[in-house]
Amino acid sequence: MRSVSRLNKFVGSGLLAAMVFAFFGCGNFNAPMQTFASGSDLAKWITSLYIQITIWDSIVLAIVLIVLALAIFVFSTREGDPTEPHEHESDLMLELAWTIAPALILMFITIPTVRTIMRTQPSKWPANAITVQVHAHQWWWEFDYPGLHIATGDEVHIPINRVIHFELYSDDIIHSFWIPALGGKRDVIPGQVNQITLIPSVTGEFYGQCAEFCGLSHANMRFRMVVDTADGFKQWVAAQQAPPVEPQEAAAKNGEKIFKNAPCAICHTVRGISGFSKQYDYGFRGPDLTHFGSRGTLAGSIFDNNPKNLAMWIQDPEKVKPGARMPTLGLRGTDLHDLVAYLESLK
Amino acid sequence: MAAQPKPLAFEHPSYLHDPGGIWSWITTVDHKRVAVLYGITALFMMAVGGMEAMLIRAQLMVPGNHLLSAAAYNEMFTMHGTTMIFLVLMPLELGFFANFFIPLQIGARDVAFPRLNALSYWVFLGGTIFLHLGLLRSIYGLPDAGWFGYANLTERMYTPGINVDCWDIGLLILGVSTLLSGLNFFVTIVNLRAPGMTFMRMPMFIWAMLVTTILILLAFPALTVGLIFLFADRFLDTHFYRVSAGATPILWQHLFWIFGHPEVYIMALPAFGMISEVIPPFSRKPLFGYPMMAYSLVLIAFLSYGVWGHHMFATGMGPIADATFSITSMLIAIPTGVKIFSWLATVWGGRLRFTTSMLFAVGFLVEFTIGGLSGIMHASPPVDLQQTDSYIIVAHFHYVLFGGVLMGILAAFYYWWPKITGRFLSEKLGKAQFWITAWAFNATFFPMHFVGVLGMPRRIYTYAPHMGWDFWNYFESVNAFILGFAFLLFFINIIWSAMDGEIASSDPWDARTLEWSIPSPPPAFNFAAVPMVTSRDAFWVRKYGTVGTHGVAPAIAGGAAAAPIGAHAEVEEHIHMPAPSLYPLIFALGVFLMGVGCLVWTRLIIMGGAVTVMSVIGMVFEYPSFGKFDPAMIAESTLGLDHRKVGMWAFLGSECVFFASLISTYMVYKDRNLGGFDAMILNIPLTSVSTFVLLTSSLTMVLALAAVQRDDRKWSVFWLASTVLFGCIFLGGQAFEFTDFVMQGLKIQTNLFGQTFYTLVGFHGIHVLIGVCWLIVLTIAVARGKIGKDRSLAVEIGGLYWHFVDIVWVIIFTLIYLMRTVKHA
Amino acid sequence: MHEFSISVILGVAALAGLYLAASLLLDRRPARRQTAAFGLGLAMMTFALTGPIDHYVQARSFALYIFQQMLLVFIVPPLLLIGMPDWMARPLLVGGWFERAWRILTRPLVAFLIFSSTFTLIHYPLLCDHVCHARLPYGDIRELLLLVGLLLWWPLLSPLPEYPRLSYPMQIMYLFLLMIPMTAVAAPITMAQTVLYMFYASGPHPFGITPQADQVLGGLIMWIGQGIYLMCVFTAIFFRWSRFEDREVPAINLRLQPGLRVIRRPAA
Amino acid sequence: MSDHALNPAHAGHDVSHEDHPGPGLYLLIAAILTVLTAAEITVFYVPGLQPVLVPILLVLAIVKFAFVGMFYMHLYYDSKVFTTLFVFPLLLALLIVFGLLLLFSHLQGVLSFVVP
Repeated sequence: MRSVSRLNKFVGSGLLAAMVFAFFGCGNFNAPMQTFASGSDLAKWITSLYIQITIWDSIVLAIVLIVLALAIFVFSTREGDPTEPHEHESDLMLELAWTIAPALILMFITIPTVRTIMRTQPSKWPANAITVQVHAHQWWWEFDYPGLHIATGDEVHIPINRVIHFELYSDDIIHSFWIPALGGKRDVIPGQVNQITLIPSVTGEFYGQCAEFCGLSHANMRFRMVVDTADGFKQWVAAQQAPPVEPQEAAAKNGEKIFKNAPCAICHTVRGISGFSKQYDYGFRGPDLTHFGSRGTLAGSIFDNNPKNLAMWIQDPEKVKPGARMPTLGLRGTDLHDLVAYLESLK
Repeated sequence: MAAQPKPLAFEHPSYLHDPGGIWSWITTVDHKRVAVLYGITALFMMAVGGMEAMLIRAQLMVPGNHLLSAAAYNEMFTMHGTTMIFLVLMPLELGFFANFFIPLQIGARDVAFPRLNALSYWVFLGGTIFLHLGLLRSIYGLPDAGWFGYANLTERMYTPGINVDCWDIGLLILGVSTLLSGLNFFVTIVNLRAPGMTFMRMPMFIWAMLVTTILILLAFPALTVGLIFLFADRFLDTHFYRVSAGATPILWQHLFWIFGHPEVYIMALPAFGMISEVIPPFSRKPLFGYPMMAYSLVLIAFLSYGVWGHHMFATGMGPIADATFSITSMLIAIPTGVKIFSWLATVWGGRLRFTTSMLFAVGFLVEFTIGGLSGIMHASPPVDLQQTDSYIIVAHFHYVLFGGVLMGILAAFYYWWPKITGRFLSEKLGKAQFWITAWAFNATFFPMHFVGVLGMPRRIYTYAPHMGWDFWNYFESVNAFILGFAFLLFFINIIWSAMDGEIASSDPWDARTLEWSIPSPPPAFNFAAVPMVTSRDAFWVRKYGTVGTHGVAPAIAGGAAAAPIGAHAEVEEHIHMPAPSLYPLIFALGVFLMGVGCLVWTRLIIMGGAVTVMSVIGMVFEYPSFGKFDPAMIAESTLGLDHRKVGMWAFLGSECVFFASLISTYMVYKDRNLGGFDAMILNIPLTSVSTFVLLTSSLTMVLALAAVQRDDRKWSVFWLASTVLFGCIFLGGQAFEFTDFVMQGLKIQTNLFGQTFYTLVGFHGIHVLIGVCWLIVLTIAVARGKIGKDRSLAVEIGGLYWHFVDIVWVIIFTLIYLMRTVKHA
Repeated sequence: MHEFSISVILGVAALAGLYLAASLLLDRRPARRQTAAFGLGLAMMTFALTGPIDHYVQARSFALYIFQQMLLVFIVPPLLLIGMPDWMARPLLVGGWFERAWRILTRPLVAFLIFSSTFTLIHYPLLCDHVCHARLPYGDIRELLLLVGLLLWWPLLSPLPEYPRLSYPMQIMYLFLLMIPMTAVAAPITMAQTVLYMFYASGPHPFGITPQADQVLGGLIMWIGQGIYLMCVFTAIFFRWSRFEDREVPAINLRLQPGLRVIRRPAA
Repeated sequence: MSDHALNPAHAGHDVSHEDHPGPGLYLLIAAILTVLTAAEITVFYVPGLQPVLVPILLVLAIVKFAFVGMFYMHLYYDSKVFTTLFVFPLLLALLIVFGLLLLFSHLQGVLSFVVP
């Protein structure tokens, strides 16, 4: 039995060492969706709280593990020892101590928590805030800028150092709007308008994803968020507000005809070309394609936006995105090529 | 009573031995056999759930994998969660260990209601099969909306298949089973303890189970109500979770988590109890801080009702609700911390023996602490917004449920297996299993913290490369397979032990509690004589004389310990065990048929219902002790109360939560009604008359009881029949009211008012209907002379139910009818 | 606006005198801790009913009004009951119609209902404004609170074996249940968006805070204060229970109690 | 405090069926319940009482509830264990109703725009 206990110790310490190694092996934070982020004021507040709690947690964990390890290493030597252990059944001071100490630690966690709650859920925001209406659909994101008359899908641009106010709408089921780098998530709930208010502080491209299970293609409901400089944003808004580009090449011209004649226009809007009425949900079931060519990704941000991927998507949406609402139209050959050329020309 | 104790010869066969073969297992009501049935089923489902987990990990091994389709993946994670929670952890803890060891640890012969126990098992088996019924339709037939089944994804519109129907009805069936066994164990613990076993002398496992059963009784009704609403939405086209009618899917989340958070403790507390049983014998010390341990269990349970909102921080409940739920959630950490430190203090200074069981207990301490601490993070709403629905949550609850609960269960397996089967599990295989599990578990789930921090959402069947997740996912998957291998070792160990394991003595671990005082495996009647308890760690004191081991010559152990406590039975012939019964199985079949009827053929519901009702009536009259006042039993019970009455009251308590959920839904939805019919349609004069009728029926009911207690058969029948009559008049009034509303155009589908009104008042009506049937049976029994003064308890219990239905109506009449103009929200 | 109310001082002095007189008349001395508890109880009573607290209550501080109530309900009665020796209470409460009435009143359920309904009612804004402050002299409500507080604590701290106390688990349950009516009163007061009581809205505030903030503060004192207080009390009771059941429940002797030896016959 | 606190093991022994009240009391309770119900309905129909409708109705309902529970269900005479078994879940149920009402009313207050 003694040898077994020595083996236990040996394997035990090996395990501990391996865990420590693994923990430090996690230094790879080169990840676009990591949550220890500071892309906005909101994210900074959350991260600071996050780190505080992690430190407290680590301290408590260390205490527990050290005591346990000591207990095991010291008292397992008694195995086979005929002396009986002390019948120590209670110790009031000790018990009071380990009731009060955690309570104090919790107080150190709770107070900043409550302050951060109040801070991150403002009931008012400045009048000059840019409102972005986020509409979650199965399984793509629509972004409307009610003040600017812009609608995009899968990609949202915001300017740096401005108050951005996201209003979250869902037309079907519960989704969750999450850009890890810019702060926490909020559920997008039908019949209820949730909001996130934040001030982005870093320019760049960030990834977001639906975080609440929403059916078959939940994994394929991603989006991109671009934080521009003030000027960059202005230019982008101007470009998006412009009417769609007239197709120049022959293929693209032919593609425009196909777009109008094929059922594409039932669900998709290209301003001035197709799209009818929001009331009848005509032209609004799928993303607005007016400036489709300017976007970096497509189909719920699961692909880069290039002709090859677009063709693959149009050819068989169900195959690349299970449950996709977009029907297979049976386009192939030059028709497909021309349609792709047209859509990609909509810069 | 013979004055001189006669030694009892120990040639009694164990509970496992029975010439009756398989039939004796089907009709068994012995808690140990029922436990074994639970154990086998749950272990089988553990293998199934494990396979599902392997498939999940295989799919996530590399980004963009095509091993499973999206549909199959969603089914896998849904069923993995549902299976592991409802079909593995809870049955193993409640059905297997609690069922087996509650009576043994408290010195009882069986649970309070042995047939109800068997019934729980068969209903559980029915529910288990039901969850998988969709597989008959197609290979993609398993539920796929998540174990949490968030509305409105579960609406027919978004999940049209029968899979979610199976999930909904399957969970309702499982809920019935769990509620009944919770009730059973509650009454057992409260009322069947051996003489002298006060609350403060109960083993800690019994404390944990007591608190767990209370949680079950008070949490499951909320789930039942949520599932009933879902059922109505899917089958009757109502709009409990549909926005188009003004409802909100958030209601489901509230009801689900009112159940769901206590559910976490329903799984965790038994494991706490098991660990508290395992650590002391292997440390050779009494449990440290017993009162504190018991108290923290109670506190955890109490607080667990005030924290459901922490699962919903992302839904936007507002800063005040967020802060409140956050603070209450944080508070839970204090009693939990007390428990961890008390276990540490128990280990400290002990003479430790690292058996496999102890190893798993130590594993529990480490892993559960990690899981608990990450839980504190999620209790902080701002941080939770970055964590919820990401892999860090997956890591957290696997640390709690696998590293905590399952490790506790494994510790209990290695600890109690010799008592259950009379044979040891192999220590060698066990240690191998432990070390492989310890490595592979941490290597699988600890990196999930990392991918969670790196932003990987949960429940995604595929992910993009270059997000920083690739390596860790690969690593996790490989280790998950190793973890699977560890469980393979476990199953091999079980089979090996059952066939060729080392024979165990009655007290192989030199343990402290009563179950070790009887042979392994125990005889069918457990204790030849009811043991007397004078302190905690009753068996230890028997063996060594004091609670601790100081200064007591271990020599006593050789003599006294060898002779089990019950060795001095006086009148062995008095041990009568309940006779086997087939009715539990028939009841379960009836319930199963009703479920199937919902899916395929409506008439089957009525047939199944008939089978159920007949089996209940059959079961009631099966034993001649029906309704009998038994002074001996009452004298022996812990509280001096009849446990049938205790059970009835506990059940009524549970019903309170059921009706509270229905009533609060009515009140919440009342103001969200989008026009059309509203409460102004309610017919006050008619229902006033109904109210008088129901109150009068309560009067006739007590008069009937008084008559039965006087043994006055004529008046008993008269008053019982009047009660039935008044009940029928009430039901008639309700039928008229409902018909009238339907004629006016208010159907259950019409609007929020219609559906909440019909479900609330309808469920009350169903209770009245059940009461009327019950009373009719009683009336006939009284008229035929089957119930007299000595069996008045039957009428008393029926009366309690009837009065409860009455007081629920008192509340409904006030809140729904008389306060119809009042705005609630 | 008075600093010290003569009637209160006289009342407290009368109680102390009675205590002393009873001790002298019956020629028995209370235990030292009982005297101390009684004295402390009277001191707390004085502190709550007169002096600065009452001054500020009259000057429309809602938070202190609640604090005063908490003292009268949760601190003073238990101290008085602990300070009351059984031989002093017995002549009053054993025998005669008074015993019958007192027995009914101190049944746990009755006492609980009386206390919680009184406590709920006096916080109903309509009643509070019309009864507590305007029509009746203010003192009546305070004495009522003291009395129902005494009733409330009696089942837990009854000095007389003739009136048995609740068993420990029941005591815990009793206090736990008490948190519910308390919360039901405190939560709406705390969460209310408007000032509920005209009396406190009408005057200038002694501490310069808004009536709304004052109300929230009062609500929190009632909500969190009583919650923590009751939690501490029933934690203490739990540990007493634990000690009692573990150590003091006698070992049941088989030979003396053969009735307990009956082996349970599950059926027939 | 421990002078004479009862051990629950004996708490139930002092009660038995003989303590149960007779038909006379049942009839009295029935009369009271009838009067209270009549009062409820009256309160409902009297326009002048509308402002205090809710508290009056609630109190009347609680009193009726308590009477049926205490006397018809014998809680007043039976072991306190039964009272606990019933009242504890009952109040928990009340808390759930209360909590849900609070949560939902708050939702409606803050997020006033409900999409039809």
